[in-house]
Amino acid sequence: MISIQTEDFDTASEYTALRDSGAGTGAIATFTGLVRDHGDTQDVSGLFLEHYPGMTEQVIAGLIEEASRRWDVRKARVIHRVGRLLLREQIVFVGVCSAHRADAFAACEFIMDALKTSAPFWKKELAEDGEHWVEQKASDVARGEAWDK
Amino acid sequence: MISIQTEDFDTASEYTALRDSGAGTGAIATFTGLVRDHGDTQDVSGLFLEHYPGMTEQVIAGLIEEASRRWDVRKARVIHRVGRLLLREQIVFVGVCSAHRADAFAACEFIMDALKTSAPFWKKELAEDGEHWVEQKASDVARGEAWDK
Amino acid sequence: MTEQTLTVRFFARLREELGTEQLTMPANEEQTAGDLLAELASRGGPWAQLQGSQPVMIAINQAMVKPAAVVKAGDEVAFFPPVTGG
Amino acid sequence: MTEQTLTVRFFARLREELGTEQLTMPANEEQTAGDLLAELASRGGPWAQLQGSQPVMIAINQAMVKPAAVVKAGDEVAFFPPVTGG
Repeated sequence: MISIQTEDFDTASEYTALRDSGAGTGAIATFTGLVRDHGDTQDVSGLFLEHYPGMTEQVIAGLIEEASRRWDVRKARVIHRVGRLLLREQIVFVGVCSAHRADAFAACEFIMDALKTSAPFWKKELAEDGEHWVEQKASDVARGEAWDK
Repeated sequence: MISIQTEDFDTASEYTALRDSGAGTGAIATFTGLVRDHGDTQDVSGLFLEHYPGMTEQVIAGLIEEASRRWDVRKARVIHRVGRLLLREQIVFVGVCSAHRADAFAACEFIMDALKTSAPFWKKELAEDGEHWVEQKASDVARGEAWDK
Repeated sequence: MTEQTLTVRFFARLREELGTEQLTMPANEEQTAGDLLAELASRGGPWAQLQGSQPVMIAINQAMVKPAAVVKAGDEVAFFPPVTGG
Repeated sequence: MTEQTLTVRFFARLREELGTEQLTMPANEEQTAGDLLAELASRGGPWAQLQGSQPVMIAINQAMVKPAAVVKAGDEVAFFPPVTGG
């Protein structure tokens, strides 16, 4: 299940839903991304997140499908916030429930890495001296490509 | 922080504590292991977990230290239950809070993998036809060793 | 005869710098996304950056494509900077 | 002269099959964990498995060691099957 939303999310209820994934569940891996309180520049007070409605959901659904082909995935959940976010707020949640821990870890990390390079979200940092768009990191591109090997 | 306990644990409060790790926190990775409802044999009704008190805590503290040398780890939390556990109950929780997602994932998975091959816990499956000790899996040994490369 | 058109959308930094969120363009035969990009860049001013040093990503009907991908009448074509979510 | 001893502990399947959780043994000079294991195995019966085909893991004072590790008076030596937690 995929949610793109301006509201915050509750990881506790997400975990409960993942855990209730029927027979054979043995492993739940989750990842939560937060707005770090010092970004690429100083004096950042928050972020603004823009996305491409419709395409975002399609891309993430494709990533979950690919993860499910490559690993045992009983349930996967992705939440990504958009709009204005303050420092330390939650941005993104990826949770995967699997029979085995290796699959849970791999699928969760794959979805998160691939999301960073293929899902149409853009971050703008809001600072005292104005706003500026965040540039894509080469390390993120490299991590995304590593899964193709 | 490390807890070895017979009681169940609440991942929600663990997540809240991890999230409250001070400045620079950007990524939280968690893993929860559950008792799968079909184990190595059929008709398993639950597990009994034995451990070596004292040594267990020392080994896990060493794993957290090693993870903290290898990756950015702001906070790490390990909970492992012992005693009698029913099917679908939570067994183990590993949570890592970091500045960056790659570090959070790596440290969390490393601690979990290494725990499986070096922390003195032993599982016994409780079945209708009696009890039997679980054998160590070659795949777990291989995963543990892979981190040394 | 109905005029054949396609929709072009811009996001993030491009949307802001071009001052344009969406526009409608005539759809030509055998036109690629790269051709569209060149046509828009030829408007000059901020539009020139569409063929500048900064990479521009392209989606047709909400799926990522290369510049060689063919665009047809009715398509939704989007141009945007490399993504930075998560 | 105080007798020099060491504590030996068993866990999990070994604890059950040997019917022994803990015992006290005399500490000899220049003795290794492997020597202790051989001495215990020589008791025969279920004890023979300590040198059988199943691997036995060893800890001295709660740290994992190889059979060649030296044990001294006062040490806590533990023997147990490969671990299966998590």
